[in-house]
Amino acid sequence: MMLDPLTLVLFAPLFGAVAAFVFPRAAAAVGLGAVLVTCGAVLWLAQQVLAAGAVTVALGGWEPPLGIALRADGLAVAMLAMTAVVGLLVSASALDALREARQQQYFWPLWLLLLTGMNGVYLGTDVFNLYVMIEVIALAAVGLTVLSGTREAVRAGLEYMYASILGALLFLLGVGFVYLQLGRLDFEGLNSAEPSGALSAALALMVIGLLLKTALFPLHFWLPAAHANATAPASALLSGLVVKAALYIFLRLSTYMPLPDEILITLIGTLGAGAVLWGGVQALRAERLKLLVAWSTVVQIGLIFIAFARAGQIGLTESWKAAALLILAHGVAKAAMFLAAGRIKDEVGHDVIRDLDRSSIRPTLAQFTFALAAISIIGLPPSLGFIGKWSLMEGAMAAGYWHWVAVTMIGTLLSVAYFSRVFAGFLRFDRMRGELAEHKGWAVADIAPLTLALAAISLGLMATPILSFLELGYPFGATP
Amino acid sequence: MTDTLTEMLTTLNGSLLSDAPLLPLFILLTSLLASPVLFALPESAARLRAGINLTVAALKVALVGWLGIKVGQGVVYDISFNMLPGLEFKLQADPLAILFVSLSAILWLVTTVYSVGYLERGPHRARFFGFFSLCVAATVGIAMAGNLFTFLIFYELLTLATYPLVIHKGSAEALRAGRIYLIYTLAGGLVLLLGTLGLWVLAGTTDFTPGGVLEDVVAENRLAAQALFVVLVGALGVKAALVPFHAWLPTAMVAPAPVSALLHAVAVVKAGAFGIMRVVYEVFGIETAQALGMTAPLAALAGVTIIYGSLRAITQDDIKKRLAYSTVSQVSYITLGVALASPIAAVGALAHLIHQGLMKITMFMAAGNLAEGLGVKKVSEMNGVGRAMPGTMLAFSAAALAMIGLPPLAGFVSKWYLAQGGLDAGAGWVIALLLGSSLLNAFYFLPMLYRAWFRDGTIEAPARPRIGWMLAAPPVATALMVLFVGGFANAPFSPLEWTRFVVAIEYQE
Amino acid sequence: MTDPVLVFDLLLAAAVVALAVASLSVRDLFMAIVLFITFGLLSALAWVRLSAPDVALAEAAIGTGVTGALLLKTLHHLRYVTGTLDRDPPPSVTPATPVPAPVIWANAAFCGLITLGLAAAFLGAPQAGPGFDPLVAEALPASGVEHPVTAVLLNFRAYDTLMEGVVLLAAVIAVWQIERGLSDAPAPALGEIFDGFARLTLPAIVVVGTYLLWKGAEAPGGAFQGGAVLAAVGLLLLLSRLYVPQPAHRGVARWAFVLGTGVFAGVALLVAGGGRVAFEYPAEHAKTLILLIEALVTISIAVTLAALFHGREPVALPSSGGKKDA
Amino acid sequence: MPELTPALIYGVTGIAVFAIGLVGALCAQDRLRRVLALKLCSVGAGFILVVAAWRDPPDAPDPVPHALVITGIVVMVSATAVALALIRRLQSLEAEDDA
Repeated sequence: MMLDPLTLVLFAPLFGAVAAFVFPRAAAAVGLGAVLVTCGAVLWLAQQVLAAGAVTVALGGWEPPLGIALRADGLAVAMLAMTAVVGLLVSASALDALREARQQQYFWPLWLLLLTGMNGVYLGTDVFNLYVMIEVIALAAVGLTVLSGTREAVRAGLEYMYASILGALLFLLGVGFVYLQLGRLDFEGLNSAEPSGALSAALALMVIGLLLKTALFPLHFWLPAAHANATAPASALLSGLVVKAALYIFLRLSTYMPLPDEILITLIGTLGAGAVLWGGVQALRAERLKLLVAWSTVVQIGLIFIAFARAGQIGLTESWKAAALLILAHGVAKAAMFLAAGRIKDEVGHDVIRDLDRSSIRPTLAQFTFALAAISIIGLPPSLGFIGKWSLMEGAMAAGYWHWVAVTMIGTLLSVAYFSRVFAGFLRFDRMRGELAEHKGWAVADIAPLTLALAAISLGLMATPILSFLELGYPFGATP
Repeated sequence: MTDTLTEMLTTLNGSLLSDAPLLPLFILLTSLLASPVLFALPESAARLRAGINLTVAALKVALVGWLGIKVGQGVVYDISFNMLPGLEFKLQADPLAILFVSLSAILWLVTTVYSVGYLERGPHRARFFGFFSLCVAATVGIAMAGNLFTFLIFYELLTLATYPLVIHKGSAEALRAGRIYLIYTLAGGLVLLLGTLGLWVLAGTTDFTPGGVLEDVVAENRLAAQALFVVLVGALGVKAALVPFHAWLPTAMVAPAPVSALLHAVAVVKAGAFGIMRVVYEVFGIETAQALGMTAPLAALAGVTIIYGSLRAITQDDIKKRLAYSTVSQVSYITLGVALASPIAAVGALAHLIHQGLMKITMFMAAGNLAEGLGVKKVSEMNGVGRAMPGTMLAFSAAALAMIGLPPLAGFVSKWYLAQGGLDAGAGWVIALLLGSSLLNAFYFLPMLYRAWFRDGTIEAPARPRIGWMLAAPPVATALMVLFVGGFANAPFSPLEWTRFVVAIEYQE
Repeated sequence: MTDPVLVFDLLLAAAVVALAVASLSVRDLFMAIVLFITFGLLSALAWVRLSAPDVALAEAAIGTGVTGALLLKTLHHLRYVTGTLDRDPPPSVTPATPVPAPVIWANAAFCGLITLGLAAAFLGAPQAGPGFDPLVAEALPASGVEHPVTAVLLNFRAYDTLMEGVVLLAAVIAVWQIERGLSDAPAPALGEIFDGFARLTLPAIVVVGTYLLWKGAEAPGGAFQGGAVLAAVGLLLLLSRLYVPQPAHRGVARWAFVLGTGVFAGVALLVAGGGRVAFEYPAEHAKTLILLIEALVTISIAVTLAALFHGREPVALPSSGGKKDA
Repeated sequence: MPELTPALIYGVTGIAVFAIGLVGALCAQDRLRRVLALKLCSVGAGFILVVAAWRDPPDAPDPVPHALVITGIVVMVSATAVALALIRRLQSLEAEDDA
């Protein structure tokens, strides 16, 4: 048997999921091991990509269009790495956060299947295969959403399921049209196709499906409840990682099937702006901490689409980088934030924002982590979120798109406003019931979110290497 | 073989010790690295915390002194790496940076001593000193930022690090003040981000260069350059408390006394004023700024702020509020000196950056002592406090008289140069302004001194004020510095001398 | 228009559309499901007409058969939980919350937009455009099987098929996870007569399923259809209470669920090496391996579909069913 | 007016079925009926793919779309099963809360 890292990245979590399901008592150990192996495989793959550029494997030895190929370039590996690292830390915190044996027993196989699906998406080069992958993701994600078993979670999970199925079906129909038009399904084929109206319609269908899955305003309706009611590790995975899969497919597709015209790009940007404003207002009104964080995901998705739409003067070849930076930044920071919110809820006993300051228990370290994550999400220097926002605004300004700059700034102010509601709850002490419990920092469970939050901030200092890594294998360059 | 090794070792040794190219970074890291350690210390480890604080603060003063000597000898420090393609994170130690970094290092040491005494048994000390340390790191970063981008990074860090300090008491009032503070400064920071981006897009660089980087842009697009000036100075004006962006400063008075002292003397308002200096001198260049027609309005705005702040100060009964409005007024002297576009006024502005810091920190620490020792928080309660706390009140009086501009105290020196500069720039109104302002200063400071020394106490003074040496000594020390920098203004390595050195560079004489 | 086959096409199409509308608009949910099943069977018929017998078989067995059974079971459960099992006519089981008018308009606009796009795309696409057929025909001899659909499913695009198994696995894990500690609604049971019928038919169905699987290598049929037919066995067993899942069977069930996927993935990995990549079966063993995988996948599909029908994980419930779980 | 062929007839049928399902999925209020509607959408999409494989004369259709539809059917039954399980669970929880 000869392994290559591409296959290993896919199969390690898959075998892990199978083993974790068959041996429920050892689920946690198996799961953690599988995630570790996946991390190693991603590292190995990154090394190969660094050395030789994009890596491709035609599975079964059948070259596309007949067979399916896996391809890893800089962008794909960056997404894989983000997923693996965030996944590893979320896994570590799940060991503590999920106290019921039953939750542990189901969390691991579902999460590993989710990881399989996401890795498959990042490596996929075939639109039908991507459809199957997003379904793997969808089912596992719904399973994770309802892990807590509360009525609200199940209700939110059902809405999520409807949206997910519908999004996938729209995507499938788009795939059907692509086949009808081109007779092939691989990216290469899409890339060499003559642009036509029918192809644009097919692309539009797929894009709508993806927007539904990634929850771009106004198709975001299912997201806040689903992300707010899941258990903390699940929320972290859903918000930090899962929505990124559809976003990534969107980024890829729009390279291979360029969006037909400026109007559509503007439309997408406008929806992004809508998300930033509407999500911001809803976050200001949210009564519960996790709900606020979930709305902030809606805002951030909008921001990523603005980054995508602002295009700059050189179009997508430039703007995807800002979008990719924001995707990575949000993945890391939001996972940290949800884990921290979960810790706060655990310690305080509730997550009603206006009553946070009544608690005499102050989980200092979790609060600190939350604040650090907020720095990246607001986009304050030197975090990766800041670098992403800077790239966005720089491009927009250079291209003279002042309205996008304005929307971004308003969004930033809104985010300061809604996060400062939370900070006030952390730092106010005169409404406390009873004596302040002595400094309860340094719980082991805080280490994972803290690491993530610190990573979100310090990755900003590494933006230049990250950017040059993203460009390996010309993911969006002149020679795809 | 051995020779090569020896040679290598010598080079290494030489580069590390004698030149120490990373010295600015070490200075930054002293407080930056101390911060997580301080956060992590348990609440009860008070002695260890105090030890670390004082050691690091003293170490920083020593390092800054070394750096100052080196820069005086003409050594150039420049540390940079790419954050984004072409966009650098850059630390440099030019004479202007040395000026500000020395101020912050020395006053941090003093304030640290004071804070240790002040917070002896207060809650959340780990948090306090962690952020305190971070705040000083941010100030050092602001001082040594080699371009506007780096400046922006530390400027935002400063906001984030001071917010928890402002709301340290955790009361509803503190949180309200904190929210106002956060909204003002983060909005200002956002506008600064916009300005930095604009500069980057227009000029392709954000470097601080004496003489400015915008000559070409001004030739091409005058309007854009003017807009950029308004955006940048407006953004910095928020922290510098220029009218009409000053409202956050008086509300932020709920902060504990050492925080107020730091905010007013070194950290926040000074960061704004220092930023205006960098932008006018080294982004636009004083000649370009003048050619754009932007300096005169800025001078006028500074003038308005000076008078407005003083007028408001008179009506305040709360001591700290009165001092806060006084800061609004006094910090604008710096802006005024910059905006007058005369090298002599610039000397005054730079000197005032230091002098105002020394004077104001003395007064805030003294005010803190009054509140701690006697429970006196209002001007109307100050009757007879001079006899109850003579050391503190002597320090306070010296600083107040210096503020008014009594020769040969510190305030007089800066005002003198500002007035000279006004004449030099052909702006005679500055003389009137300074006179008027000094009169107003007298109007709100002298009654305090009168009450303290010449009125009988309405409160029963305790036999021994309940403050330890850690509270009593710092204001006295800074008051002595006020006396020194005024009295020995022309001594080598006095702030004034260094200021002349800086101005020579900025005006490219 | 004179072509009688075209007339048949038009009639069939009209019937399919009419049934689709009817199944969504009829008030009674039971009727809706019955109409849906009819709709599914007619669609399958249409696909036979379009020379897609494999697809038709899969749609009839899985898309209509298993899905219909799932829907009916769920309806039964809902009526049981809400206590409306015996009421006639049965009321709507979910409380209808009024939807605000703007949302309805937005939805309508969304539907309209998409339908327009669909129509435009379809009419703009070439009729009988290019396709894979030449490629498949060329590669078929090397695939190890004779039937092109099977070759595509288990060789050329085996990766997709593996992931399809993963989807099924994810589904059964999710379902077990979701339906814990449910108040134990009695499964809809068949009458005694039907019981006997089941006993008689079961062996026959097993034979048919196995045959389909075997035929899959050269003629329509294959793992999925075979699996679906075998799953029907499972459904009947469950319905007739000939088999009642026990907590002790869970371990075996888990193994059965993962069997197909696990072996499929394992083989895919193990064949790699010596210049071959994953999924690249050695030519001389291709048929054996494919048949092995197909057989195991069939078993897994059958067990998984039956488990999906059964729903909740067979755990020991507290004796007083309907207790709130912790 | 394009020529009337089986491909056209069933293609339009597929689109119609998908559209009907879409309306149902978005506008139906009953949970079960929404699942039904989504299933209709999937059949509609299946029609399009089967039509894409259709060749005239009908002796050698393209096998790849057929394989895709079969995969799609299995995926859909999995999703349906999960959705229905959620519906059952939710109904039980609501019934418990009411009780």
